[in-house]
Amino acid sequence: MVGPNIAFWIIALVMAYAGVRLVTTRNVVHAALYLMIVLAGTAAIFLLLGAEFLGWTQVLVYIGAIVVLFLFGVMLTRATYGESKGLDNDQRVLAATVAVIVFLVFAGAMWKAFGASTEIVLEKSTTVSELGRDLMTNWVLPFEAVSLVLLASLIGAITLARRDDPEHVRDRGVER
Amino acid sequence: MDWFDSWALSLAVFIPVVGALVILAIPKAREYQIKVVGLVASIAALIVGIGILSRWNWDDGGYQFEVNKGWLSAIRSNYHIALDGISLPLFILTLVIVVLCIIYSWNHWPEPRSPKMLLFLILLLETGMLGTFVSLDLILFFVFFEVTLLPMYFIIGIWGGEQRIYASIKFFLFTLFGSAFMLVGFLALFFLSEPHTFDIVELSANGGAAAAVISSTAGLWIFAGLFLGFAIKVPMFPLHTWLPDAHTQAPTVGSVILAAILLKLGTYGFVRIALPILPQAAHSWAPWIGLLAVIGIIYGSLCCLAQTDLKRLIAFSSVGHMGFVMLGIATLTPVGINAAIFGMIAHGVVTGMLFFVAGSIHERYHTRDMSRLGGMLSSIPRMGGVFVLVAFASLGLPALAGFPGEFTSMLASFEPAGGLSQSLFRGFMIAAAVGTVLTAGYMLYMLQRVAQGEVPGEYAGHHLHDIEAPEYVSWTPLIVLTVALGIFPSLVFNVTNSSVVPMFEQIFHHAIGG
Amino acid sequence: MKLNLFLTLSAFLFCLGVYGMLARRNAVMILMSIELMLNAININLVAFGALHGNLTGQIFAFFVIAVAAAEVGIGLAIVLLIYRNRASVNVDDVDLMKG
Amino acid sequence: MQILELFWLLPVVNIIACLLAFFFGKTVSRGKAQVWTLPAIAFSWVMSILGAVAVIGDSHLAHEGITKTYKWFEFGPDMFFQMGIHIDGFAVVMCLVVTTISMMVQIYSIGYMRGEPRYVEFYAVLAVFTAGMLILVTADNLFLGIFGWEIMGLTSYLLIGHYYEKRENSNAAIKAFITTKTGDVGLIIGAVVVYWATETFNFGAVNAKALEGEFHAPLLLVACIALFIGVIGKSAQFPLHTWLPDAMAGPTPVSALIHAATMVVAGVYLVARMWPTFVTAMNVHIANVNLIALIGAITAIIAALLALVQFDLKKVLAYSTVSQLGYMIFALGIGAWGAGVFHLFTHAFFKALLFLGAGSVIHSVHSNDMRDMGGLRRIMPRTYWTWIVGTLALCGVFPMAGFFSKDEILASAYHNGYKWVWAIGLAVAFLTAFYMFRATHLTFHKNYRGHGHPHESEGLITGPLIFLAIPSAIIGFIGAPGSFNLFEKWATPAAVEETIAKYPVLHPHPVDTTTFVLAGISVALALLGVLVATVVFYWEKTPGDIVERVAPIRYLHRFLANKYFLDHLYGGIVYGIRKPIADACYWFNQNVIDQVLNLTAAGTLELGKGTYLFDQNVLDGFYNGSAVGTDRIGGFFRKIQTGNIQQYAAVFFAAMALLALALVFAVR
Repeated sequence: MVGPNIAFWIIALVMAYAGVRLVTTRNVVHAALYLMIVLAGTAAIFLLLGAEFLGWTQVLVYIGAIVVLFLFGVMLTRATYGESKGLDNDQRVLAATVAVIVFLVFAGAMWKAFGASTEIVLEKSTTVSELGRDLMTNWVLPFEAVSLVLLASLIGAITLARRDDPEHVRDRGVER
Repeated sequence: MDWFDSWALSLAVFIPVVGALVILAIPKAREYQIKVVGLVASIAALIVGIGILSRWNWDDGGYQFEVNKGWLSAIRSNYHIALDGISLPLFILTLVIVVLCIIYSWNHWPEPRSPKMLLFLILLLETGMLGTFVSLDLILFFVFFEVTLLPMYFIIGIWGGEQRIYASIKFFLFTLFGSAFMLVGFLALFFLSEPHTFDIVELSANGGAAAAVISSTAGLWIFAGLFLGFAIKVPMFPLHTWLPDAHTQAPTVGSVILAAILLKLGTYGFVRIALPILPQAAHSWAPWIGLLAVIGIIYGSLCCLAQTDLKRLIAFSSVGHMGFVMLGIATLTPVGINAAIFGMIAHGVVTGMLFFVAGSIHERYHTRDMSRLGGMLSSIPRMGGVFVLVAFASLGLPALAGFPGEFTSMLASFEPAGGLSQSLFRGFMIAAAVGTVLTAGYMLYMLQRVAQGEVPGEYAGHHLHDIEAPEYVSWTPLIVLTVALGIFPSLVFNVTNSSVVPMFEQIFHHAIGG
Repeated sequence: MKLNLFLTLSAFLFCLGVYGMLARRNAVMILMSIELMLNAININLVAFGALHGNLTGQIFAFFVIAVAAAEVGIGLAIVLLIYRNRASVNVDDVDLMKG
Repeated sequence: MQILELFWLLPVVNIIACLLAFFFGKTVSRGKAQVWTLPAIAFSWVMSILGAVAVIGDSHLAHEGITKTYKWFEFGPDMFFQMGIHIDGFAVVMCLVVTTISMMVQIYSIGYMRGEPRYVEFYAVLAVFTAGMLILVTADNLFLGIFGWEIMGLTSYLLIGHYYEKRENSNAAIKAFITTKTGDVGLIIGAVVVYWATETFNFGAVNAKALEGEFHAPLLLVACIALFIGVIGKSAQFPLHTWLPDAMAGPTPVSALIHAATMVVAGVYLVARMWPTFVTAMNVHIANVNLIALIGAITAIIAALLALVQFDLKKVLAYSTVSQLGYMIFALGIGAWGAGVFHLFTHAFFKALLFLGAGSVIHSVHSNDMRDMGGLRRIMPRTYWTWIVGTLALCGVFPMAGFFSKDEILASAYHNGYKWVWAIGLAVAFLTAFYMFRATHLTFHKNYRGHGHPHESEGLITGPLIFLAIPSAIIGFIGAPGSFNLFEKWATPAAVEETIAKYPVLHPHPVDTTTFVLAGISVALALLGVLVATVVFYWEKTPGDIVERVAPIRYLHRFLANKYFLDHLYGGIVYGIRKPIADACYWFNQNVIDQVLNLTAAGTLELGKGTYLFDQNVLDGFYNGSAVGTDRIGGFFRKIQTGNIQQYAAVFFAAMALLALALVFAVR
């Protein structure tokens, strides 16, 4: 049983390092890349826990789509490529203390709740058919709801970010 | 005609609102129609009032024209309205005063001239006042009590003097602060009384038995809440500072209604709600109410001596006069309550007239500062004559409205209800008697400044027109009433006596015990 | 594998996300921190799913991913608009709601 | 019988006359308001005479009188005020006095007030005043009495302040009203105490209860003291007398009517009407000093002294009135009801005569000051002779009315054991003669000192003078002492007779040598006063050589020489007391009593300002302060809304963490 533990630790350390670098780096693009590493780590953990389909979806959606979206975002807002000076605002210390408090509370709660011994025994990894059957039977309503959410966000994003052509300008009168 | 018996009160109360809504519908430009509709609405209400008077059964002290329909059954509060000897005089006074106010301001409306808005507010105010006097349900009473607040706030706020905003907000917050505690009191009464009810009649039946269940300390606290709500409205000594500001800044019509009727909501509240429902608490509170009342008399008169502004002086005089009314109530005897109700009506008529005249003086001299006024008796003799007559009525001269109320309340204060310390109340009586001298002092001081003396230089040239038609029409009934109340006080006393005596018999038998 | 290993990892990532959200001045970086926090949540979900052996955890993870995607879409659109109006995505400048 | 029942018409007719005069004075009667008021007062006068005739005819009517009352208004469980009239001999006498004087004044004013501003209002208020007095006099209960009492207060305010253009006139009016109102506080408290002690306001019932002793003792004393305070205020007795001289600011007919004959007498009337109550309260029959006698005596002596140093003719008469009122009050105080009321009756006539005479003099000389009068004897003969009749009556010289009433009082004082009151009475008699003849010499004798040319007043003015002179001269005989005292026979109400019967001390004293001796002494003193005044003012002799040169004085002196006491009196007291004491007294009066009154007025004004400042700053300050406080607290919390999302997020997460902490660890 030592194989998965070693794998877990490797992934965990990589993710931890990437996470820390993500929130401390001065370069926005580096931050995006570190995010990609963390997401990849998460996918690996999913695989470790037997949720292959979820793992690969994670890779596909998160890394494939969202990180790319971030890069687009960075490019569109013309952030300065290299070092941009103070990315952090002046309340870093406050943020750090809050983060530490939250970590201690969560970790403390979990250690108290589950003790150090609970063991995850993984008899088999879940197959896509089981996942599909469950999704389509118990969770069909949330599934439809999520599709609506995605559609709404799609339209929303378009209307918000669209750069209008001149003849609409009169009535909206917003364009600078 | 029995439909009239059941519908009369609701008609009288809600005709003004209907009138107000009709006024809203008429465009702002057509002022004449607006004025006519306003007048017709208020006169219609008055006619219904007269109908009530004509069908009134004079020797039955109980509730008449009673209507008790379901309203908010969820909280067991129903639309229970009726009139009895205590509320009838005030009800009729309200109807009369509002009609006179509308006639008075027929062709000169206060600054930012807008008859539509002002008439709408006045009629809304009238409904609020009438409703408060007829309602026999705590929640209904509270609703109408608050309805009167809003229009008054706007009347002072829009058409007031220089610091009208300060005055109107102060008036609003003071009364709201009071009524918040009053509401707490009502709710406490609802929850702690035996049959959970908001109905005043049930609560005050046989000496407040329903509320007798409440422990005496709780009773004291509930009474404290009610006291605060009503005392601010009266106004009683420490809580009175909103009155002078409200009166100095209010337009004439606003001042008249505020002085003639709104002040009576507080004292009426005491007589209708606080005393009958919590007689025990009232009994232990009575010396304090008496003390505050007497302080009010002396304090009000002293402040008047220091005034230079005419309306502010009359406002402080109201504090003094209401002190007499509250002294009557504090004695917890039928004599005292009769004196209090008569005092309310007399004060309403007399101070209403005083404010009308003060308003006309302001309209002619364009100032209220007494040092610049003067020589009214020589420049505008008729107005001066009316002013002297009303000043003497307010002074408490026999044969005029002020005297019977004050004398009877002093008479009552000599023998308070059983258990109250006689020497204390006799001390109050003597203080009140000294108060009459102070009242005489500042009234004559005012008369000397305003009515007598030479016409001041700056007005020597002007042609100051004497009383005009609308003023004649609106003032004659009040003057006739002032003299009539002085010579035939039985007009009010007979009506109130027939219902105050049985009410206090109940209280005596059940609560205070002789 | 111990359960609380996973839980500790996700707590650590979550707190990094919190720090990132509070400390970063650039709006896009804040969005990234939010993504980080969401991922931490997913790890927890899947870990508990595995512990109890049923699929609910994973299905929830799916929904979280979907919503996260929608959220990033809208987030970036708003950031774009802010940028277009303010020529900067610095969160400190956007304090119109100052009391 | 039926005439007396119509007596309620008297006040009502006058009030109607007032309203008619007020509304139609200028228009219908073209400014001659007396067209309305005179018939009314004439009607009341005739009614009073008919009433007097009816009363003389039937003694039961004189004592018991008739009472007609009906319920006015109910103010409590079977407690109600009554409105009614009680007419007996006493009331008829009072009506007679009031109506006669009022009629004379109204006729007199036609001439006197012609051309004055607000002529119509003057008559209207005059009519209301008479109505007020008649209400008090005919009322059967104290509550209605207070009505009349205060209406007179109002009218006296309006009449004194008739020329209100000048500020000091309206000040005098206010001073009068406030002082009487202060007295009225006592009246009202007394009425309240009387009501609760005897369950009624009715005079008869209260007197009866007091006599039978049902009137609870301490309350009786409190009630009487309180009522007496009201009397002090209204009848200008010792502490509250300072308003009467200032009230001379009003037109002279007003002073004649109000401040000589009627209003100021209201207090005396009240004491007389409730005499049994006062007697039992002050136990006049036992002690030889009581509040009423004391106050009356002090007032009499002080006012007489003050009158000595006045140069304003009307002020002299005003102080003389105060002094005579003191006389009446202490007459009632020593138990001589008949004498006191008779003095009231006679005093009304001759004092009104004197005032109207003074008015006629002032009207022609156009100034009140005696220093620029003099020598008017030949110029104004009719005024002079009527003035002389009035003065002699006032001084109590034999044939005149004053002699009988004043002498009766002094005799009763001596007889009822109030020796000190008798002594003061004699002194006052002397002083009265002195200052009256001082005034007479200064105004009528010697040569005319003023500039301008006075002339005899017109018929309308001198007519009333002559008309009043007749009763001043002959009316005294109806009250002559001894058996044929008609006045007391008609005018004493039953209750008073009962009191006199009950207490032996108050029995009427027999007419014997002592009465004549006492009468002799009082007349002698009066003549002495006249003599001294003439010496000092007519012959203007310095005291030094007076005795030798002037023959009559020499004989008198030799005659008096053997009575050392008199000589001492002549030499020492005349000058000893005249200048210093009178001046001191006047100084005391002006600087102490008057000042006390003015200071209290100013003090209350300052107190008023102080309370108002307290009200605005402390009380209002508290409320405004609380408003400002809430505003500042609001300002503090506003800073938290920084608009920076991250700060909100930080606070949010911190709170969440703490909450989680509490939840996890606290919840077991």
